[in-house]
Amino acid sequence: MIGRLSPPARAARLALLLLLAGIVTFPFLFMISTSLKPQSEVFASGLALVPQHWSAAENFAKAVTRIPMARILMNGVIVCASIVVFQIVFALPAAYALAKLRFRGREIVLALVILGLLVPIHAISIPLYAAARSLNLLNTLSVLVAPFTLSVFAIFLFRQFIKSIPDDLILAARSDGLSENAIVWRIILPNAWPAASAFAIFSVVAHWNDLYWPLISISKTELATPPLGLLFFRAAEAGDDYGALMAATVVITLPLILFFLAAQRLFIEGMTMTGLKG
Amino acid sequence: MKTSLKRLLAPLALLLAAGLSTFGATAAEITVHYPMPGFFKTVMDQIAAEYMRQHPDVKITFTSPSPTYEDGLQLMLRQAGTAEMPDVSFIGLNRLRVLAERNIGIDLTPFIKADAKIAEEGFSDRLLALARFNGKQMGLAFATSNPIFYYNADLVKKAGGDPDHPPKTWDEVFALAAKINALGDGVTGMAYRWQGDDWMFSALLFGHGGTMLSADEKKVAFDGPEGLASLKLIDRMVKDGKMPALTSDATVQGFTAGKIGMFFWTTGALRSIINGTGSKFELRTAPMPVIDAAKGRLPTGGNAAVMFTTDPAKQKAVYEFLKFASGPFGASVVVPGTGYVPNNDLAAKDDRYLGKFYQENPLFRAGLNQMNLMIPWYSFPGNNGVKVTQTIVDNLAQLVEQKTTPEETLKSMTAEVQKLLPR
Amino acid sequence: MSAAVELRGIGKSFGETRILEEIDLAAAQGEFIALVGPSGCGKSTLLRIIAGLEQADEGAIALDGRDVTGLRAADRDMAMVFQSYALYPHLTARQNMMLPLAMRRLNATQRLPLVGRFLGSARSILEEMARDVEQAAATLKISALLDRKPAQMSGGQRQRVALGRALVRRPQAFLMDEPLSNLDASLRVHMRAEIVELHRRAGVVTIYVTHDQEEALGMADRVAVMMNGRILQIADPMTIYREPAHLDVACFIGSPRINLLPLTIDAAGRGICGGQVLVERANAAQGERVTLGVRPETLVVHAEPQALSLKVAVTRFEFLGSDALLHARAAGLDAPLIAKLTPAMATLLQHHGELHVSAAPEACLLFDADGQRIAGTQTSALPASFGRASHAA
Amino acid sequence: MLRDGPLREDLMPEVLPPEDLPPRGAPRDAARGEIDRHEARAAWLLSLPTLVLMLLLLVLPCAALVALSLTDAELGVPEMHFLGLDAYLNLLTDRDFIRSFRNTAVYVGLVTPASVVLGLVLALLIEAGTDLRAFFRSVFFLPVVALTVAMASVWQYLMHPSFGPINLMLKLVGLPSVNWLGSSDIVLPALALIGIWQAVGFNMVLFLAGLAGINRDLYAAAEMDGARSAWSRFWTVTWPMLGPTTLFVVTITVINAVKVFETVATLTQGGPAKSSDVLLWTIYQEGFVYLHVGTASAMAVVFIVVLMALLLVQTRILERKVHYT
Repeated sequence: MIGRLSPPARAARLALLLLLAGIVTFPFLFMISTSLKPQSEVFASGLALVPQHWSAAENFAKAVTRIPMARILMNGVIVCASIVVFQIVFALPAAYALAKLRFRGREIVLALVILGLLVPIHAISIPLYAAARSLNLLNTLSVLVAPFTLSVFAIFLFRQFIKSIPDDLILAARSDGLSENAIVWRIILPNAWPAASAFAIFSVVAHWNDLYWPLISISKTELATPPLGLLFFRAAEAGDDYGALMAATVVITLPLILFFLAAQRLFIEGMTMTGLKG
Repeated sequence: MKTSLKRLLAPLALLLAAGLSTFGATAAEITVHYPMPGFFKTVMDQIAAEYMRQHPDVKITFTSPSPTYEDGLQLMLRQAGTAEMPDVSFIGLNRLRVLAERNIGIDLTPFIKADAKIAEEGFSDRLLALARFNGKQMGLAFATSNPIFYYNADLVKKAGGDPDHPPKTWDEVFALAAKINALGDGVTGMAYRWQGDDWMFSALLFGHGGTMLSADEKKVAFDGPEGLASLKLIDRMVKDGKMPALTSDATVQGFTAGKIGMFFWTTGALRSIINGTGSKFELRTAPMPVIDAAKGRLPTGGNAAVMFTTDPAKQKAVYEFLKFASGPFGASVVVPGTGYVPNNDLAAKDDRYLGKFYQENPLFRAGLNQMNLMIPWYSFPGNNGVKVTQTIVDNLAQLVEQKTTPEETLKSMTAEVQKLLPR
Repeated sequence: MSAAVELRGIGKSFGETRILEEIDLAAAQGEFIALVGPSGCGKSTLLRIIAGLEQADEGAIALDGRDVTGLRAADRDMAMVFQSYALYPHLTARQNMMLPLAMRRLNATQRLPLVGRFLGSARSILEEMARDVEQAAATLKISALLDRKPAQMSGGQRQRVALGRALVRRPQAFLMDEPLSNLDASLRVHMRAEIVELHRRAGVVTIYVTHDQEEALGMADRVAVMMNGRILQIADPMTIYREPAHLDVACFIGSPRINLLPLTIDAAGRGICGGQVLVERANAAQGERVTLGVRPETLVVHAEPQALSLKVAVTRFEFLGSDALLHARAAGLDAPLIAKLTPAMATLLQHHGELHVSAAPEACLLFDADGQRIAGTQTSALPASFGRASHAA
Repeated sequence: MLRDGPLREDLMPEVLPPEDLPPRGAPRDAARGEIDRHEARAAWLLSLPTLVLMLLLLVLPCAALVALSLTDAELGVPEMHFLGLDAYLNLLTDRDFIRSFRNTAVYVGLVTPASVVLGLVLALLIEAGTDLRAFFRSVFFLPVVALTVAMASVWQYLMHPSFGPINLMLKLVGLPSVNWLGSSDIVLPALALIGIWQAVGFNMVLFLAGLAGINRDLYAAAEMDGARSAWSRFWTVTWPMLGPTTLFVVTITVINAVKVFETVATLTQGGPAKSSDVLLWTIYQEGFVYLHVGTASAMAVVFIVVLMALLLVQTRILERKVHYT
């Protein structure tokens, strides 16, 4: 009943999906097309996707020179990578303790975790900003990382995943003389890899995208993350050089899309695996 | 355990080390912040380069520019007292008052008093007064502007108008707008840049001879006939001129794309509009249509260079830089680079500076010719200045969208602004 | 009277892979047929084709003489019990059992939530449905479970509800796809009896797929042994066991597995293994490769060499309670030979390092190179070596 | 994560049901006590870094937020006054805050149903056949990984009233052009359109994971039970089986939609005339632009409380309907 469609149904499905895919990719098409056009054509060319005069080189040159683009992309990579690593390093042991160990107060910790899920970082940005300000941390890369080192979402996800790991495995590890700490890193981590990679993708997408916190805590272009950098770029171009703006957009969007396409299999696998085992 | 953790942490440590190395400040380094990079980035880069060429011991670094004067002011307020505070910022002329009231920024009076050459470098008292509040010299006026009338000569011609004799009154503007609107093809007759801040509203208000607040600054004063007439004019722009309710960006883009016939905005935008227009159509400028020939005035846009550094060693160098940026060299870069008007009549007429430039670039003359009408951009007292501005813009938006009548707009605008004034 | 379920020439491929080949099967009214075979032999696919969940590429299916080949499952009036039970987890046992009735007895308007039940026409039908469900539940002794959801039930209870859902509809045929494989061993044996009893009472043809030969032999009227997409043999359980038509059937059915000895045939038609003549008359031509199959319980063990016996070395003794197995290895043979003996006999023999085995001619199953049974080697209806095997020592 | 997964199961539901602990065979005795103590100590040690972080990054900031919310604190102004609950009463009469609240609700109300339904439709369409599955999955997921701020710039261009491709297309088919971001009536739906575009792919993947977890036998059973049409199989099996996934998807979508900020900051700055002011933008403006830290804190507290209440009500009501255990 599934997977075998009559030829008209099959064609209808394909047609519908292709149409929807066209709509969804429409902005990307125009982004790329516009990034190749000279300024005069952007406003005049209407729906033509192929430029009459190619200005790709000019636009992209502007995109990488008007703001320190390489530096900004690097900032994004450093920040996202640090955040993911910290989140996993902190979350995994706690998640293990919550999933497999018995201790008084566990319910309270768990309640805190769930509460934490409900408090978006945006809401507590004021005290965090005040703290960062008084610690002289504003305009550092650390301030971009520090508030996100704790991910209750990660704890939650990992706990769920670890619960599905058989107790026998842990008992076996204990009888082999591993400490609880060693169990976390030698037994749980390798087994939680699918969950960890799915989480990593979530985390990277979220923090690569985040504008709110960088907007507040960073005012130096050299320390900007990609979204903030793009905002600076827009301001610098007064918003009327769409060709260059789209070129900058392409440059800033591309890494994450490539990252996703490369990790896509891992991601989908991780999603379904964690799901099926949960 | 140890090994696995180490393996995890090693790359992290590297990443962090790379990230944490912030930029150490040297004594000869001046950090500079400025707003509206769309107008000023090129100019600022030029000034900094020239200054560093002349002063090889000084290094000028820019922090990220703010998109508007308001953003710039709030950033300074936010950073006041922190290590993030730049040494210099360029603050909107209507925002200097907040700094003066809050005691943020260095009073330049002592420096000017000690500076014997200040007058001969072109800083007349009239000029200094633009950035003076309650006896405090908050900065040196860097760029000044007034609102002008941009028009698309091609569209005007097509609509049967005479590009050499642009409208001189608002009635003529609306008549021409109607003709341009009739061209169809998505073409709009006119646009007035009411978005963003209260500047263009004050252009109409001042044009009618009105003022924002009462003389004691306790009460809204735009609630009289001048204010109502200004709002009615905006209402007619929509009704008679068929002005669409566009965002600020969309308006500028629409004009440079050749889709809008007439456009009213600061002369400071001239260079970026010239660049945006390219060769798509023939761009022309003219003075703002006259409202009240006797009492009518225009607001002075622009900004002043303000010193923030509290380090006495640095202050000297910063003062020099302020003078350099606001002085003749600055003007010779800013005027052609943006469209702002020069700070004194001399620079405009003297061939050494800009005399020749103005002869060769008639587009830049519209602003120049209105300089006699310029009065200060009104600066609201108290802490809510930015909010007042936003409130005025929001009310105008309602009017432009024809959700309220001019009378209703005036009423709510008055009430809301009154609430935000210090009691 | 026409067959209740009849399959003719069913074939099926998934892509390049041939799943079913030339399947013919006719089940009489009230008959219980087990489809048995190793996993991947196509038995489940065949069942799904019968159900109408899959379409065959070739062949035809008839129900009570009515051709249903092109009909959808919903239109075939059969009920199926799934290995996973496939109970709707969001519905209680009662609702699970009610659903097929509602789908068939109520029209679309009457099925509408809330509204439907207030339609006058629906009320009497609903009452009747409720009665039917109660009755089926009583039969299966699950009346107490009716308001529980599947997650609140044990595996055995779910199994019963799944049976109930099939039963309540009084279908023309029951199809069961390994319904017992998720139960633990003791429950499985118990449920076998219950299903047979239910089948007997309902009197409806049942097609039962299993990979468990014991289940197939113990429950079915007839067993169809499937391998590689073909039915190798279909017959009553005893015939399947005693007279397997094919080497594969012989191997698949019976535990411990049948002993296999490769024979070479000499000019006199005798079957020879390891230099010993084991079969006097093999009904095969000289040089042909023949396999001799001897069930462990028919393998005769001797302390001294006998005519037609093979020398073996004892490797292991396995005590099973009622029986005991003796594992032995013959020179030149890869697989060990297994003899099933009484424990007493096995104990007696286990310390002989060396023994000799033989099989009565009537216990010898001979298969040709293609695996087909060579006829005429077994004649008696009774196990040939019954009661004699152990005396030779 | 999704399917039978962690989140859908417990994201909010069990605000802590009795926990299933590792099975323990041995009876309790003196030796056990020692082992338990050891285990508890290990557990606390393992959780310690997280607990410290929680204190620093969650508990203390929340406490500080509540404390600030009761004052009229202003950034850079040393003196502040205690307002107590007046701070909250002021919010109740603050028209701008109420408008921003309403705008957020409208935005969430537009984005959530549309992106959930579209996500489900896409997942079903993709699952219905075999052609180009992986391709479509990636294509529809692209907006999720594309940088929001970057794509906002693209949308600004697409939605440009005079030369934006969307209006040009509308013109092609004879429809009037729309002033997407400049009209106070259209701006929220326009932002919602972008929000939907971004959320659909994510919801689709969640639904795909959910669909993959449905026991195929259930479809067979439904067919045997007489569910003839795809429509009735959907209502008999797919929809109820996707219940937990749907709850999770709705929750995630609501949480993300409530937090809309990037598109507003990039495209409209709350305008025109505050008609696209949303909560986070208002909090940002009040706290970091107008520097009214006290007021902004009170807004943030209200934001958190409303979000919690929303999710609690949602899960309390829906939870019972979608969990079958």
